[in-house]
Amino acid sequence: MTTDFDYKPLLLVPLLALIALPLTGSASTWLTLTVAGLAMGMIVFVIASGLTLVFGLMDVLNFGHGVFIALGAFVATSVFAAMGTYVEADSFWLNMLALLPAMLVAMAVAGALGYVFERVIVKPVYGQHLKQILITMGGMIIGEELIKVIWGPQQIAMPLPVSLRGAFIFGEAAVEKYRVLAVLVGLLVFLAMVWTLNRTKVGLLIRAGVQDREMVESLGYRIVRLFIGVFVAGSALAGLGGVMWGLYQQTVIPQMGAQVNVLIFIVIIIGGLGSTTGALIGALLVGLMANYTGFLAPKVALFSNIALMVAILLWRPQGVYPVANR
Amino acid sequence: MNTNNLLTLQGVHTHIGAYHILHGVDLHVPANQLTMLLGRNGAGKTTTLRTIMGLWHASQGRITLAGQDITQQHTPDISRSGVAYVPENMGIFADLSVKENMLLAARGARSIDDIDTKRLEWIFDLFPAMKKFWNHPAGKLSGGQKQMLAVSRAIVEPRQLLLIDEPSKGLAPAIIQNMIAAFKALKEAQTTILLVEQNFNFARQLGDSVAVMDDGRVVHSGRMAELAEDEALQSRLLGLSLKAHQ
Amino acid sequence: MFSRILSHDLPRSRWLALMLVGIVLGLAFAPFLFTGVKSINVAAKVLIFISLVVSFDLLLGYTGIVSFAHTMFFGIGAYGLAIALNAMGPTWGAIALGTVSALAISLVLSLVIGLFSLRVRAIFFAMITLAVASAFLTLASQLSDITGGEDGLSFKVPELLTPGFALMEDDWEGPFGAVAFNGRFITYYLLFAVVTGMFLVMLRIVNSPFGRVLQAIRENDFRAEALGYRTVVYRTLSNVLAALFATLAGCLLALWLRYNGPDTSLSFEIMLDILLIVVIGGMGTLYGAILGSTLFLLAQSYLQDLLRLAGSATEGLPLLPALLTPDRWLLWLGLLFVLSVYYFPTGIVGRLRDRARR
Amino acid sequence: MLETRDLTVRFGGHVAVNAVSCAFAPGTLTAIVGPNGAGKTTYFNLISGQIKVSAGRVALNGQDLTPLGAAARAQAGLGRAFQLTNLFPQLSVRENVRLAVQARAGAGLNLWRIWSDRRDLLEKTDRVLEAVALADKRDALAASLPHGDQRKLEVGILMALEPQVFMFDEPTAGMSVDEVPVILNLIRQLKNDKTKTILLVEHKMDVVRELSDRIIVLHNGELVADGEPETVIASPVVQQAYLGISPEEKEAV
Amino acid sequence: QSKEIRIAHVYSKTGPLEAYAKQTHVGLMMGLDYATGGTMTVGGKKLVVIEKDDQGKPDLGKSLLAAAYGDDKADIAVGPTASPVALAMLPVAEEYRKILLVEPAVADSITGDKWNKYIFRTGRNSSQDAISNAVALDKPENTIVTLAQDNAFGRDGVKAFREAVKKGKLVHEEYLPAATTDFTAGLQRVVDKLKDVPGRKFVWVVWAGANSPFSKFAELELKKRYNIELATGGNILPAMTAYKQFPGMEGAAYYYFGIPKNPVNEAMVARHYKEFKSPPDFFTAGGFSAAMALVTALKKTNGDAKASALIPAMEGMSFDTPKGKMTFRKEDHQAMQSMYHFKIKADPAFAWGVPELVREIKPEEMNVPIRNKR
Ligand SMILES: Nc1ncnc2c1ncn2[C@@H]1O[C@H](COP(=O)(O)OP(=O)(O)OP(=O)(O)O)[C@@H](O)[C@H]1O
Ligand SMILES: Nc1ncnc2c1ncn2[C@@H]1O[C@H](COP(=O)(O)OP(=O)(O)OP(=O)(O)O)[C@@H](O)[C@H]1O
Ligand SMILES: [Mg+2]
Ligand SMILES: [Mg+2]
Repeated sequence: MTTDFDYKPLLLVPLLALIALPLTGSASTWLTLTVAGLAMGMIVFVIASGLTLVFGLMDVLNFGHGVFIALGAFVATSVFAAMGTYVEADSFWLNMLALLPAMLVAMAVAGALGYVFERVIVKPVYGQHLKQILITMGGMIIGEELIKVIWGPQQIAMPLPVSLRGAFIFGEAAVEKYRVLAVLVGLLVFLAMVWTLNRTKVGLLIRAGVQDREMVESLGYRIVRLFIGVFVAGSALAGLGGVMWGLYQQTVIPQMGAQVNVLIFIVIIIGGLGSTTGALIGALLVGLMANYTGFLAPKVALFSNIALMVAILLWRPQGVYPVANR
Repeated sequence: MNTNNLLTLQGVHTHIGAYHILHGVDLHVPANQLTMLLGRNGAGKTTTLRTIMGLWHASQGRITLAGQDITQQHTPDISRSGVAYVPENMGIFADLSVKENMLLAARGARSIDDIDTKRLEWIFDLFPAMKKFWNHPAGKLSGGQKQMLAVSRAIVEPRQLLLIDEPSKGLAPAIIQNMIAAFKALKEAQTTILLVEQNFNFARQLGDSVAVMDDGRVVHSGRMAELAEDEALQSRLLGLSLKAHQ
Repeated sequence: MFSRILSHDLPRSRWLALMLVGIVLGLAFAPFLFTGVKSINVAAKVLIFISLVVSFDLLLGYTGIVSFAHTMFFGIGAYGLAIALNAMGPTWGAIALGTVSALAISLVLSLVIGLFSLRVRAIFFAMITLAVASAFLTLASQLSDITGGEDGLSFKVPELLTPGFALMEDDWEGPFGAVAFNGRFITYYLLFAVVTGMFLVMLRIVNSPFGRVLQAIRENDFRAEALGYRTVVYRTLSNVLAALFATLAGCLLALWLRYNGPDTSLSFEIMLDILLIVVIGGMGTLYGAILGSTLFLLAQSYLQDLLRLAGSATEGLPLLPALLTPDRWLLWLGLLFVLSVYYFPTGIVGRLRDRARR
Repeated sequence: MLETRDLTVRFGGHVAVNAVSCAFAPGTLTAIVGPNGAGKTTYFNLISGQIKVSAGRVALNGQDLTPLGAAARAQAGLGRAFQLTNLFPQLSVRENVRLAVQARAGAGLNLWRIWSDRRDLLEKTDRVLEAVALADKRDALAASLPHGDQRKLEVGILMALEPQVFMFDEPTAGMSVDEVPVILNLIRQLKNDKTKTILLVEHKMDVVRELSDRIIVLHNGELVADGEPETVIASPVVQQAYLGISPEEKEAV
Repeated sequence: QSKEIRIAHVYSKTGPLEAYAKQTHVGLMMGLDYATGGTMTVGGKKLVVIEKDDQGKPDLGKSLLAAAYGDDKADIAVGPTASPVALAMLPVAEEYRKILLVEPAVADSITGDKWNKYIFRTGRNSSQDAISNAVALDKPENTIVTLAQDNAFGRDGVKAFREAVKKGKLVHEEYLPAATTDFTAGLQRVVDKLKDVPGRKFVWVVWAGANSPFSKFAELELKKRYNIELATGGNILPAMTAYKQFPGMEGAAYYYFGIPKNPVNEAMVARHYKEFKSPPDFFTAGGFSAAMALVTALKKTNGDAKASALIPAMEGMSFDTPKGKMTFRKEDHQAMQSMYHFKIKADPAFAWGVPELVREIKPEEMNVPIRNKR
């Protein structure tokens, strides 16, 4: 019953781009929109990746995911503030000297909070979706308020490092420099996740653990540590996503996590609630769709994500790559 | 009684929530032998196995494995000291394939190639269905095939103690014979087995020693051969005439 | 007789019964007991939430369906009344028309949602309803010509229900303060009567053979199907009933507030409040709705006042005042979410009943 | 009269049930035997509508049931007990059975009566609980029953449904020896009612021999033998493929 | 006769607008203190401020205002932060027959078709914002495209702007959802409208919220590529960080602490620096102005806080504010006030782009329509 890799969903992305080509009218406009959409998709993928991991493997509906995103972004603003000279320096490498630590610190802090979150908030409710929703929302509210206590309620500016400002211009089309970086980071995250999940036993173990925790323990695996590990990884990815998102918006606000919640849930539903490749496809589609409809009919853009999700679910009721029966 | 016990339970009490289920179980499992644990529905056999495995914790009493106290240990650690468990409901990972189920059971293996091929062949011989459905999702197996998978998982790597809860239920007679052969072979290979069974025929063919439970206590223990001889004792401990329905 | 009114589904715990009697009496005499504007608003809100939460409990607690679209129906009710009163002026006809058309829209919508999506996996249903609800919210704020957009609609109600209408010339000096027998007083008792009726009807439904099948479906739909119950039919019916009740609750809200807007009846926040109330109270026990709504709304309405006291008491200490300011009340509400899931896994009702059983 | 004609189901490339045609008359108990994975449970699933057929049809009293779902077939008179226990775990034992009684009475869509007012249904529930020896555990949650009692409850639910066709899938597996006769007696009593059709999947040959009027054998999804119990048991397919006794051994026995 | 005048400040102390709301409150308290010379008394009566948190929810604002008037016996109310809340509150003032001084909610309809005679507003309305910007941009050689949030705030602003632009060419109105995160598509549409047009080209932006199009405007290098310039109104300081990327950008602002030159503003800036080590911001000025209006009015009535006394006193009343003199217009009770045409300078000493005054636009120069049907 082994099936070949199902390539059809992969074709959706080029298909959507091709459909949009005649509609946008000019090739340069199309190129600008498409590249921007794909890059946006990559950023969305990074912020959603942690959630797919946590939901796909551990079956935890973490409505509090957003708080890790916000936390990552806020931590990064503090790191940037401390390294202001590097951010404002007109050298790519000096900029990276600020950006990399910002990312790492954000991931570390988000990961650490993830540890606490798992132990205190998620642990008592494994296997109970409804309670997960409530308790993680509670965690999210608390987290958001604590961010306000620490950083204040107002928005904080998070300007791009100098060398990432502006765009590469190809004739009439423009590709923002930052988006190129986003694509690279997104690809890196994607490859790392696919490798870990497919080439190691970790993925299997956690899937088994979700179905029958006792049995996995009876086979001699310390499932508790594994679950913590995955949750921490998921939170750290959210922290990274927060940095990416914050830099993209160039301002951060405490509510930024809550604002992307619906978006990332749509992405992982399209993906099949837990498939990494599915989430990537979902994110790219969402990114492209937002730009195309935004250009062709801005009113419709409001509903484009939801329409996209409904269309996908009509085609595949369990998302593009269904993960297990749950 | 055999002096060399691999596993002993002394006065074990277990509570599930507010219910007091085990009322002081004393049980000795001699090394390298097969011990049958018998008893009516609800006697507490499954609870005993789960308590040994650390899935429920004894509220009182002591459990020792090879001289070590494991009463308060966590399940993974108990398993790592060489105990395999086949639960009553089989504990199959329905979403994973048969192969993946087996891979997880082989704790030392990083991929399926790391599993001893001889042992795998032996399992395929015992349970041909495992080979046939190797890449099948385990949830789609028939009832009996799931049972076979559950037992296969427990024996994919050598262990010092097997705890097996009603392995014969739902199996066709031919497969039951294979399983009996398998347990005999395992015993040869110095494996100690504690087996819960309702099928007395099966029990008689395999058991070296026996313990009978009732109402959360062990009410009889001794050699299997003695119990098999003594029909009066059988009917007192286990209920009505056994012959008619086996 | 009394037991029949409650459909033989009694509180089954002395403490629970006492608390319920206390709350019901409190609500029944609220206009006499609590004469402030704020407290009567809280009492009315408790009533409205009881009816709303009860309808959600049918869905969640009894049928095991997680839907995030419940506020959508609540909003339809509120908008139905608001739009009708806004367009037709403050007449009873407008109230009737608004309510009836809101019910009709909810009926169709819930039927469609039910039939289309109750076949998919539970978690997908939850997510689809989440998306549908957010789309509806967007729609409501976009159609500003009809709905007033983000500003919402302020409207007038029939003379009899306005504060200006007086039954008696002078206020009555009660033992707890002056009571004005005006239109608000009448509106409050109108709410009380309707909500009591809705509660009793719902109690009847969940204790009917139908209600029992819903529980069976929640437990094991596959098995229920094998017994001959068509789960799609039952689920859809439950979805429709819940939607209709929520719509009515929405109408009551609009009638009381004389205002409606997207944030007031459609926001995700309200959805979460409902979920939390159901869980605090106890899923699958309608009495939980009464306890949960009362406790939650009291907490929500008075938490800031409480924090103001706590904040001034801890003045001078490090950090604590920063956490205890009324501005950070949401922090404590979040904590309430977490703690209630921790300490009331079966809700307050479940807890009390367990104790009674010992 | 229950009939299956050319009943077939494929899972991917695997044919689990292959063109099985068979008729089951009222008043008879037919045992279905075969090795593990032969397709017995799948055959039941096809009849009771848990899975969709790939080809062929199922008919009861001449009425074609193939297009109907599981619920409709249950209403038409097909009752089913499951091999892997399948209950309402968080409801009481009594409520488990009462739901079946209520389904039988067709009262499910009544929104207005109070359930406990239906004394008739409650009394019937209690009678069923007596019959399967669970009366003293009626208030326990189904999930807290030991395995054997869960099997009894499974049978009780089927009894309460009072279908025309009873399908038992290994009813006694995991039941302790002193309980088995209770269930067997129940089945014997059913046999006395000549309007009922009974199908029984069972691996315990003595039970099969004692109860059945007819045995059919499934092997790799195909119907390979059908007839009187003694003849079928003696046939080489059963001896070899099922009981695992090679011809030489048979001599010895 | 009570010895107190109770003022209820109903504002979004918590919720998304928390940061704005707090500025208003600081301004209000500072203003009351300043206006009463530190005594907090007018006509021998003590001013008592009661705070109410509407959380940005209209229904809550409505009940809180009722509770303030009813339970807390407030004589006058100030607030709220958000327009929807204000609109829900208007009927309550009428029911209780008490003054509601709106600050800083901007919607035109507050002093327009939803207005009643108990409503006054010190805050600027959308029209004033738009018209002042129009005055700054309205030149014959300018081609303008508007880019606004697709909601009442954005559409109100563009409508007033459209009516005010007389000489320049307004070629397109672009509305984007308020929740837009990726502005590439919207800006691309704007570019398509403007790229082949001669002369100076402006995109006038009406946007509130953290997800603003400003940074995208810079990333896409529209100025360099197509010579398209950005124009917009003032904002709070953290939001003006994004302005730093647009030195030379012009627009018209409601307030920036460095612009107005008058004693009231100097006092406020000094006090704010003293107390918070930072300059007062956009909404602080509003709160301060509201306080000034209240105290001036109460002085006129000699402490009589009843609406019947206050309304005649306030109609047509002029009062000093950090923005100079304001006057409540008789017809719709909107405070007429100066706005400031500015040009952005990137000064390394400040984290934000510094708006430098080009010209003060006096109230008389702006023809702000009266929209209530009185
Ligand atoms: N989760 C539970 N909650 C409450 N009581 C339980 C639970 N599980 C088991 N019990 C009770 O514990 C007692 C012993 O059950 P156990 O499953 O150990 O019996 P058993 O000997 O394995 O029976 P069987 O042969 O039927 O499998 C029974 O009375 C049962 O009702
Ligand atoms: N849904 C399914 N998808 C794929 N294969 C299936 C599915 N259901 C059953 N099978 C396969 O069909 C075959 C028949 O299974 P079935 O459960 O009918 O066997 P059975 O005769 O009841 O065996 P047992 O005596 O072990 O219960 C098995 O090989 C099983 O793996
Ligand atoms: Mg057992
Ligand atoms: Mg079977």
